[in-house]
Amino acid sequence: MIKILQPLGAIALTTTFAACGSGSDCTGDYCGTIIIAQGADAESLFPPTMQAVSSTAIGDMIYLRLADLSDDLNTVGDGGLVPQLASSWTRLDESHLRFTLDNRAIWQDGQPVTAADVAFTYSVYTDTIVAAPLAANLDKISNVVAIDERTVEFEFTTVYPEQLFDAAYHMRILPAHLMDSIETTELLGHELTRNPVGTGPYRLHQWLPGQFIELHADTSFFLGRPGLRRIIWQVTPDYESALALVVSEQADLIDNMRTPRHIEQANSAAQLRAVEFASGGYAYLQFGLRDAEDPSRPHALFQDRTLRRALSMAVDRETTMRAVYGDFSTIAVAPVSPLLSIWGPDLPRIDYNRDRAVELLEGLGWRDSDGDGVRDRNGMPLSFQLAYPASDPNRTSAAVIIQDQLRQVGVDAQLAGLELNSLLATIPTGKFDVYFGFYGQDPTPSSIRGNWGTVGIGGGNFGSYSNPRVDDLMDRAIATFDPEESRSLWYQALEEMVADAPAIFLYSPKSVLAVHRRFENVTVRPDQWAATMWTWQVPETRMIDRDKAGS
Amino acid sequence: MTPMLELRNVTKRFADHRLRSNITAVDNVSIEIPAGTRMGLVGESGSGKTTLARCALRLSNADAGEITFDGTRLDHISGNELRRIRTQFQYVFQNPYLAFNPRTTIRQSIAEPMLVHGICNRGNAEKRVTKLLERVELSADLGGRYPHELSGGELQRASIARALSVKPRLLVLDEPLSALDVSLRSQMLTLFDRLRQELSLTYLLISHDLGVVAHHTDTVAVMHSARIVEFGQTELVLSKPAHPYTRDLLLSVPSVDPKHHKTLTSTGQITGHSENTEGCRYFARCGHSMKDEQCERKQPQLKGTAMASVACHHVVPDRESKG
Amino acid sequence: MGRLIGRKLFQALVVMLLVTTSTFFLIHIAPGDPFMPDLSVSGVSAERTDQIRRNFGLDRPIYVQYGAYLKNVASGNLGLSFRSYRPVSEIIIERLPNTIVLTSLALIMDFAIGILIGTWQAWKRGSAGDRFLTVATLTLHSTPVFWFGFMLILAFSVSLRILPGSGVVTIGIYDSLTPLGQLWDRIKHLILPVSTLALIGAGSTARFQRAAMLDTLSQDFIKSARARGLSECTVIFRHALRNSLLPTITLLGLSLPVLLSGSVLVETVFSWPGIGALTVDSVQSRDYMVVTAIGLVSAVMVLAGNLVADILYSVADPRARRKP
Amino acid sequence: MRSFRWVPVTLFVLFVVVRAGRIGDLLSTGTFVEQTLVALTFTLLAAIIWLTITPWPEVLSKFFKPFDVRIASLVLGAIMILAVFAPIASGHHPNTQLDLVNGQLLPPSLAHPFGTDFVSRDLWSRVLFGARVSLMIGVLAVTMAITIGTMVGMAAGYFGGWVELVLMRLVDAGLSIPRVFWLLVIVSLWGTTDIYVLILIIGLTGWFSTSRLVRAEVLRIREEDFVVAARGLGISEAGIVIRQILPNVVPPIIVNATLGIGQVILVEAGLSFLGFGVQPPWPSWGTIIQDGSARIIAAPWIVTVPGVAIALTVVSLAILGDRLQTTLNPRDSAQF
Repeated sequence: MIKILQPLGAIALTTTFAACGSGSDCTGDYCGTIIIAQGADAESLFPPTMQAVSSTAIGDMIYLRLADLSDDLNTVGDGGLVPQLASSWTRLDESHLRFTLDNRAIWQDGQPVTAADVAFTYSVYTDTIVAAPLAANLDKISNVVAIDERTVEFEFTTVYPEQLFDAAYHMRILPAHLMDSIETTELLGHELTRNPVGTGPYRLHQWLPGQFIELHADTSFFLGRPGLRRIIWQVTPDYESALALVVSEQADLIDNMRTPRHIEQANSAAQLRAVEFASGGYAYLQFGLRDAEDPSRPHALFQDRTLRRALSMAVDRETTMRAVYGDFSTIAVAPVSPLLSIWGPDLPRIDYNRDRAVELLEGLGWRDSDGDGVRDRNGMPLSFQLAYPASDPNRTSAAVIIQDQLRQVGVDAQLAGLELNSLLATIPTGKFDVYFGFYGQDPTPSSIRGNWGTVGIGGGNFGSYSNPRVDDLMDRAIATFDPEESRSLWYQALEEMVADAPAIFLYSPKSVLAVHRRFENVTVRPDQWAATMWTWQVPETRMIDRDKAGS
Repeated sequence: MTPMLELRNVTKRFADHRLRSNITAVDNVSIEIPAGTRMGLVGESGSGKTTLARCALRLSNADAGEITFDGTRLDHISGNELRRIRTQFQYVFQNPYLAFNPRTTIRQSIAEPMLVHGICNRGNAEKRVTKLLERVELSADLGGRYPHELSGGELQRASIARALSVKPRLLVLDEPLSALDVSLRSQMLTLFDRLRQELSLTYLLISHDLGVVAHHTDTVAVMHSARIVEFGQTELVLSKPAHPYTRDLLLSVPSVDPKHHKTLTSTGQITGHSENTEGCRYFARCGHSMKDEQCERKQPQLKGTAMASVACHHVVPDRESKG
Repeated sequence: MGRLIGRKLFQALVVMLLVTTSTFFLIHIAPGDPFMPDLSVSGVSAERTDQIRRNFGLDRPIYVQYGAYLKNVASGNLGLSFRSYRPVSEIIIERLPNTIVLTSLALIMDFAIGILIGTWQAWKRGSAGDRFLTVATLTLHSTPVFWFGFMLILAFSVSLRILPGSGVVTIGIYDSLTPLGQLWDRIKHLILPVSTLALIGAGSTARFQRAAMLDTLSQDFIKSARARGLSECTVIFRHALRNSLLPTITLLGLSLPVLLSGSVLVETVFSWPGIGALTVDSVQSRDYMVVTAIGLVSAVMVLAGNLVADILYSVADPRARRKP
Repeated sequence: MRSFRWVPVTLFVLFVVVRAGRIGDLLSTGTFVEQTLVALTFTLLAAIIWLTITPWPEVLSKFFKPFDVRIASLVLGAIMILAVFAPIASGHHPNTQLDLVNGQLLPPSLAHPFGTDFVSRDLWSRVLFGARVSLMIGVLAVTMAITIGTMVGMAAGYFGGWVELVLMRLVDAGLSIPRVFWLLVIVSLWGTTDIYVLILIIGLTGWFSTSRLVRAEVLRIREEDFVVAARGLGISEAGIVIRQILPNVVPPIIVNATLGIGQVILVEAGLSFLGFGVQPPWPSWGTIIQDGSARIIAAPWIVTVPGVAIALTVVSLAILGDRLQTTLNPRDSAQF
């Protein structure tokens, strides 16, 4: 049957091409079109509230920071970053930094980028109504002042080595001339979040929700002409369809390939090559320490530290990781990814120990008194909901495996697979029992603070974990200029935190993306693979239909 | 003789959903059945006989008119009062297969009304049903069967047994023979006569078989197109029909000579008219020699004596003189 | 006919009111205040929560909200999406054409194939072909629509690679195609999802049509037509088909909700950006302003379909036309 | 007729066996309630068929005469038996992750007739246990829908007037929204993961068409001569409803239910596919398809097998339903 149909397919294809011989072809080395297949739509293109990796990658093409990380990912001191909107910066004293904006930088509507934009951006990011997830990283900035048109000054509350990084990296600068007349509450739903006006190498051409987001290069971009003419994110219902698109050459790139099976499938397509890079993220099962219904009360189960520790011991990370990722990951024993300077084999950890877990549970009085296989205490079963993004096949697999491991110690984890945007809408509110999360970490230990410190509650610290001693140790670690002392303080903080088990830290997968071989100059930065995509190119000799297609 | 059942100006209309109009199935009919007599009701299919009989027994509700049973106004009562009085009169349906609940046995069907009315109790129900079945010449073991397992004749007898179970005084027999084999008809008629004598019943026999009506009724009413067109003593009416319709009916009886057989329209549907009620309804088909404009414009009323009355503008003179 | 339409419209209005009311209250009585994804975590952004509550009018008593909602709906204002803060009507209008194209093409194909097969089966009743088609249509009728979609994708997109398995157009080159090329591109993308919906639907339509046709063929006027010596073809297509179509037209009205249900699944399988996929999205992200609006829109579509079926019926059936 | 008394006896024995299985490890999965419900499901399924056929035993032999009916009964019977004895027939617990490192997504083989899934669970076992879950949801939800639908339809058909008007407009409203929409909204609102709530919800949204059917039947039957006869015999309205009308609407209801079970299985599969149905790790045919849909290229058999199982079951139910339709009318059956 299939053999008979193949010639038919060929005929169909020929007719297709015959029918679409088109007029204006694009020629030259800047014609490249890349289609990125992706399992979820972007939620919004408003930088302060962008969270999903998918949205931030798109956002970074449209909006610029004051300065960006260089390829070595150094975050410490005043020399590690490369200029973006700011052409240079000078240190006034230990708590004041002054940035000079690039005078070539203009908004996509033609207006110049000014210091007022930066000051406005800071006010939006720190507005509690906006509740930007990254706001915690800005809490040591006390003031941002526009000195003149092109000069802006940052004032810090404390002295610490990463002042430049915090000031320049977290915020994508917003257009004050368009936004500052809009009520903050309106801003979140404003037209500008769907039709952004930025400063970056690309501008939004078309966004059809649920279908695709198409960006077109700004050929006069002040940092150089972007190498690709068009970048299109195509939305697919799930990861498998995305992979199918790339394998069948209908799309050019898929990221987030972590399992041997995916890579095998990508390798089976001759036009693809896999690019492997270290991951800046780690997966974890976060305990919601607040009641899922009423966040003002502590969680009935997980307020108990010993229970959290027992559950941590009951999860066999090694097997789970091997089953899901094969060789493509490493165990993350603490909220530290291999990208961080403090990564090492001697990080504090709670080891897998099922017998000890059972012992602890028994000791807490959790026993299976009704014979249904689930432990209970005072009539309450040891049962909770485990929320995970159903669109991520890896986390889905891992969730099913972990559910089974927990079942073996008499713990009932009910799986709730949610759509990504739905997770992003509910998890930050703290309304969950256990959340199977994945943090793409900034390449500095300071990022731990925003996710696990008290300061992150209401922002990136979804589970509301709070330990003053951990906070104090982290603050001191961030403030110290001595790398050795900093490292030791981080280890003390992590030791304390890991012992509290605010989450079950699982693993840190390597990242692999598959990209069409026609692209040249493909470099990938581990913290954000798309950061340098605007410099990729397709040489004219290797162009395919969609590169040539005029727009 | 006091009438057992008396109808005054009974009218019944049906709504036709498709045509969004009404059809008059019984039009202003008055009739009475004296106790102990047998009345025949004849007319072609669709003339409204069944509707009239069902209205008379409150099996369906008339739109207008008075119905009196043995001094009780049936059209005034309802609920339990009506349920109780229903034991006094019973209806035997034309098609016995439709008249029995297909999902219960004959015995259950016969026993149920007796249990409801307290005529028997669960203990002696079986015995009573057997007795009733014997009365209609059925063997008791048929009681355990379902309706579709019986022959037409057997089921019609069971149907009569069920009607008799509540000890009625009036029995309406709606074409009780039409579903039966010709060979069984005379047996059935004999049964009717026997039961009438044994139980002193009053009969209303609906039929289009004039032969049966001639031999087994005392009076006869001829119905055409929702109205009674002729009424009187059976012998008189059938020997000297006054209305042209009655005459046509008599002619159509499959008599000795099949050549004389003339088929009357039989659509199987109610052919009552929704409009054009002005003239005589038999006008179009009437073969009367004196048919005139009056017939076309004015509806004739039933006129005559207790012995015989007729609704025709041109009544045959010699009949009238005899009356 | 005017009165018929008037009455049907009135009935439809009543049904719409019921639908609106029931979805509104259904969502309001649900646990956890679904109209308000509570954003307060330890009181941190209570301002924002309150602000949003006020923006959406959620601080008012429920009957006031209901009244306001009805008023808004009546004036065509379906509110703002919780998720994107965009007007719901805008979101729906953006998606609606896709669903209408998909479902109406599917409906046409469904009935065309179904009536054809059903008629042929009735004509050749008892033949091997009829028996085979009976099993085949029954099997189609019993197949999960989304699974069937997967099978088609596996066959035509993954194995044979001759038809696209997702999306509306070929992204990246569509804009540069000639108008004819664009049309062909759209058609290519429509083939699989439309076929999925239509073939599953045709399964039941054919069964229905076969029964209706057999019923018609057993009627007297067909017997008399045959007796007059008309050819079988004339009997089937001139006399029987028209009459047998009457009950099938009623099926048309009934099959719309089924089709819309199917489109929810099919749009998800084929990432077809229509109302169905939007339903799943909105339900997953608990965007209930959009959800209630979709309920309303699908009810309108179904009721409109029923109205069309009623009118078609009265046009096709001379008896229903005879008296006003 | 007496010869069919073995049916309830067998059912009782079956029930006892299934219940006793708890001790004998015949049914090693599920709580007490779940096992009871599984057993109840099959008891109900067979009991309904028995109840309908009893008055016409001769119908039974004629019922199975056509070839397709025999095949359908065989298929359905096999699926039911496999489902009931799944713990024995499966060989593995459906949720056991056999070999997480080397045993994932294995293609069909002798050891695993249907292969394994993404966490190395045996697909054959999952499909068998999935049959239990899917059939249980089908039967129980339909039982519920039929009960509500019959009551509403009887009320509307019998009382008429404003009762009918209100109820039927309600039914219109229910039918004018695609069922999947109702289900999605309710399931997501109550955020349920519980299979019984799922049954409840599917049942609560499934009665609209039944009530329409029942109403039409009641309207038809109440005009029949035997109902008129009962009225004429002075039997009360309540008695007429219960003893004359109800028994006669049962056959169309049974047909409706038989077809309805198939529809519910399809609906459940659709819901599970969208992630709103049966929650992991429990297998229903729908959840297995959902699991498989995320690995459709690497392991197409995962999607294929439960899909075929659904189609086979629903086709068989449809054939039996059609057959019941032609058989259950006692007047027709007198002739055929």
